[in-house]
Amino acid sequence: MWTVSASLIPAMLLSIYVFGLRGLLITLVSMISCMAVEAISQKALGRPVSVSDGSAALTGILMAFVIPPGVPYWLPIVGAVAAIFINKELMGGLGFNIWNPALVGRALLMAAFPVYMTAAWIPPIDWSKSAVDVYISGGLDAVSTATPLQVLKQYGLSAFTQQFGNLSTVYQNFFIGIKPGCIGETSALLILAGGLFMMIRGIITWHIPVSTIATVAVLSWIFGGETWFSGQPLVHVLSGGLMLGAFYMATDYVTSPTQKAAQIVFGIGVGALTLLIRLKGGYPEGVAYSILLMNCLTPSLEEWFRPKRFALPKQAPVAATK
Amino acid sequence: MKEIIKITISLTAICVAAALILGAVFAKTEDVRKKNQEKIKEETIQGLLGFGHGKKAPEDLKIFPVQRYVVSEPKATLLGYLVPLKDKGYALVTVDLAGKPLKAIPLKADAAKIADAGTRDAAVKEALPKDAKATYADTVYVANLGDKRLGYVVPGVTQGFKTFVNLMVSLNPDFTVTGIEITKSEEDPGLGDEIKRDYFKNQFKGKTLEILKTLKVVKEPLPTDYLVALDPSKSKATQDQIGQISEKHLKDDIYALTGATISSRAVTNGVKETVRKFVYRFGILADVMKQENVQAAF
Amino acid sequence: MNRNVTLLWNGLIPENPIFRLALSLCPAVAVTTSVKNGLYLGIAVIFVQVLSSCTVSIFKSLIHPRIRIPAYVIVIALWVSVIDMVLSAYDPHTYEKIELFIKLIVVFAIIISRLELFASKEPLVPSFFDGLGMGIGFTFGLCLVSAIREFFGLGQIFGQDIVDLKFLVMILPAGGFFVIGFVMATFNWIEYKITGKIPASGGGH
Amino acid sequence: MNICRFAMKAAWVFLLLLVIASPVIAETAGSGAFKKDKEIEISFGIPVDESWAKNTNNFSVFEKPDPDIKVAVESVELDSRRVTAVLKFKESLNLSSEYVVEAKDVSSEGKVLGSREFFVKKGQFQILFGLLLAAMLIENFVFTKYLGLCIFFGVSQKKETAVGMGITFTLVMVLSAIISWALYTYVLRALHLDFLKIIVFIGTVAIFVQAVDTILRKVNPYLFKKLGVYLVLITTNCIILAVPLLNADRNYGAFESLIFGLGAGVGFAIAMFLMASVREKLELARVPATFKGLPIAFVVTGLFALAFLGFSGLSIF
Repeated sequence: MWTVSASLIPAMLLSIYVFGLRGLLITLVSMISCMAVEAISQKALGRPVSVSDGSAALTGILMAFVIPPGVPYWLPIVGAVAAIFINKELMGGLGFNIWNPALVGRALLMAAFPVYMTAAWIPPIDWSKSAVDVYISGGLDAVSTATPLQVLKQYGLSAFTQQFGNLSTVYQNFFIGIKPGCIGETSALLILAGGLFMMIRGIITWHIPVSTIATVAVLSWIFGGETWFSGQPLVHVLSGGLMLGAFYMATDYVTSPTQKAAQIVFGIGVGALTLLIRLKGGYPEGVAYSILLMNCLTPSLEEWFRPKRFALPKQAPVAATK
Repeated sequence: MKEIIKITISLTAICVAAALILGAVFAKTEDVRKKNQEKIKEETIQGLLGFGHGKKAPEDLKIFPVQRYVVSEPKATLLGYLVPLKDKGYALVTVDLAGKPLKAIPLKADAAKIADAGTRDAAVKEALPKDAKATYADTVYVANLGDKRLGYVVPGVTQGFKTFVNLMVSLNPDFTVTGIEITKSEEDPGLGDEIKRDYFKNQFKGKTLEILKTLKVVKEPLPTDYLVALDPSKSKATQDQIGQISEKHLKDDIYALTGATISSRAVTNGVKETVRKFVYRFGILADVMKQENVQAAF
Repeated sequence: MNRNVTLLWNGLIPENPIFRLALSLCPAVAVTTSVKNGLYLGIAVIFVQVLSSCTVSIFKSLIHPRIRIPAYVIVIALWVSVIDMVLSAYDPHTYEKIELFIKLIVVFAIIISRLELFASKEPLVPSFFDGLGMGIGFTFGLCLVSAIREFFGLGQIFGQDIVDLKFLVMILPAGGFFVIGFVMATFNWIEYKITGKIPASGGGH
Repeated sequence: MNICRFAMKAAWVFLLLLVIASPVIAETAGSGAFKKDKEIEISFGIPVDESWAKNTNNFSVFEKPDPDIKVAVESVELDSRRVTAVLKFKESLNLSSEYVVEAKDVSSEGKVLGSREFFVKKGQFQILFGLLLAAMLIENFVFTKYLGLCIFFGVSQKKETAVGMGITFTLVMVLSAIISWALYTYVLRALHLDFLKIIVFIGTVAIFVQAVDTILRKVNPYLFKKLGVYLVLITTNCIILAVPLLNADRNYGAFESLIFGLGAGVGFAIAMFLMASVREKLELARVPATFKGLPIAFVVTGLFALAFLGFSGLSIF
């Protein structure tokens, strides 16, 4: 787990460059509160304390990465209780949770404090101007802004290019990560790098991320435009939390299927639901909810794709440990 | 066999007894229900006109409903306004779509008949030629204080975030908005649902026809001093101070609710549309009544 | 007299319809977004329960055992319709918010189960107290859940602002499920502390 | 397994009926369609003159209840065959209301053919599909309307029973929704007996369930053995009464009632299935003792509700 956390460090560094120290502080609060909640609840439930395995820390980091940088500092603590205590420890601890803890935290915060979670976006720091002030104040007094997906959803593609520049600039900026958004989901490049690192180390396989991203790309090309087959797939692939979700959250081995075929179905499901919510749903971004919804299906997918030859009587899912 | 008959009889008896009791209760409660519904509507209207919340409506406050019907005759479509007359009667004033007056048809009906939707529709149908079909559209309310015009209350509807938002706008005789009320909505709690809050609704207070024409929704944060004036119950500012602050922000656009721009825009558009339609129609109606010499009660 | 008090107490805590018998859970989540709604529905249920219990208890000798269930359903539906009409006439404001659930009292399992288990065998007075106890227990459950949800979710109690922090998820469905789960667990825990064993929580409907 | 196949067949028949019926339901003559929120498409059936069509003054467009207030047409575009015209508007239209387009003195090959009216509203198929999706996912009866919880918690321990219950329930639901609709429309409303609603609906459901029980017992004992257990439970499920009540409340027509019932039933079945698959996994987990059983089931349902929030505000058309 600590290896996974380590692969997120480059994205964290870029986030400090883009949003100031605030992003780092919120990530730290989130990480520490997740570890604390885990330790306290394990003590209270009379289980061995397993904070040092790093899973709670990873949950904390990922949860901070999918919330806006402008939220109050206490917010992640509430999310941590939902993510770790309700979603994980009550269900029997690591290995038994059905839903991805970081995303449960996010979904709960979204439902509980919608104003913070939909409006606390801050624009990237303009380093050519008052960089130092903003850096120190952590972007606190920066005005809130709209995320690319919010602009795209509410005002359409022309307003989108007006605000973020023509498409080639957009692709460049979004790929590197200079855009308003959640703390850690800004840079497609660094997340891709982290994902590749995990694949090389054998922590994740390509099935889920590739099928998720490919589905979003193809479907956004077909349905994303004014007419059919005229969408801008790259806008959808590079915006929002798709990269982070596909590489780090959909691949969580407790809450996603283990069979390869099931993983591809899972990925396609995540991609399709994401685009459904983005284009037709009530929220501008749908990655978190689509992963949570597919998590509901994981136990069934696991069963449907269980190889027939080795069909065994129902048995306990082996808690994955690393 | 005997048992079956016995069972059937007793079940029938139970059903009949239940139906009788229900019928009796229905007869008792139905009138009260209708009356209470009327009362709620009246309270909303009075509240919009500035009465209620401890301020009792004066004796000489009179509220006249004016119903609008869309009349489709075989050859043309027209509008019919059901206007209460000075001498206690009612008249159906018909206007063509371009706003030209057609005629005023006296109606055989009394206040009780007009108040109930079913009997009112029948009365309107009776007054019209046989081949015409009249569909009820909406009701606006004209309020007088004694003989002086106090204002108007106009219902409107707009598409909110998920479902329709029903609202009511009150106007003074110069068609300046004096208040709005959300009568029915299903927006998300904590986000769009905040349209029901005073600090949002009161932003519309004092917007004149001129300002309304170009009114927009802006995503800037609400100025803190303005908030004091918008939600007077939460601050200790005096009436004068509130007046000054409101004056200062009179020409401001509507500040969107945080995280609920769509709902804010929906209400703003709804208010604009409602007022625009009402002013247009009421102008025509007033002209027509003058030309046709209809002595309206208001 | 003593037995009647026991019957009342029985409905309130040891056989609380919501937390112990786990009957009629739907309204427990649905209407408990504010104490006012919870209280209203609770009172409506008290009325229906008491009136149906009394009706069945009085006429039990006339009801043929083979049409027992349909007869009970008609009795309940009768009183529900009456309450429905009365509430819609005299308090339309509150009625609007819980309209569906007032009508759905017909299928609340708690009511018919009390008729079947108690009122059909006992005389009028104990039936009255049993119905009253169950109704009060139900109301208590609704009020407890709704107080928690209203306080944390809206920062209000009975519509009065108390604190300015709104934890909105509490008034959403998800929050309702969480609160009931936790309250039930608390009841289990208290019972464990008193009796030393964990009760098997009720299931069924 | 037989049940599943049976249900699949029933589902296909339903879908087929829907597809066949949809063009019939949708008005075809003299109707137009919304293209986007600022465009209306109308079809004349014959080629019209371009010079006539390009003149925006020839079209007057209004919302049905407001015939005196016209919506300004910005421009008109004809397709290459000059048969269909697309009217473009400056302001977005209200897609949930009905618009009327009046084309004055339609001119074809120089001949004036007189005026024509087009009625534009959301297609019936779209409305029905939206309703189905809403009842199934967006406003899932279990996760957002909190109905049917007793059965939901009681029967969702095993996946097989959950699926059986779900299928039986959906079938009964659809049929009783239709019957209740007919009773409400043709008997209760016609005779002004609205206040007997509750008693009549519960009676209908009870009689209907009893009838299915009896018929199934005679006709298909195998299926009865599989489904009979659930039939008794269904009568006490609140959804089965809530659907007719909501249908009556919202003045749904026959098709709408049917689709609403279908959506409610399928939504309930989905919820049961998901819950059962999770509960099977949970049985092996070390859940704290005080939370075992119903409390943890409630918490899990809460988490489902949280995930299903993702569907909120979804509108396909």
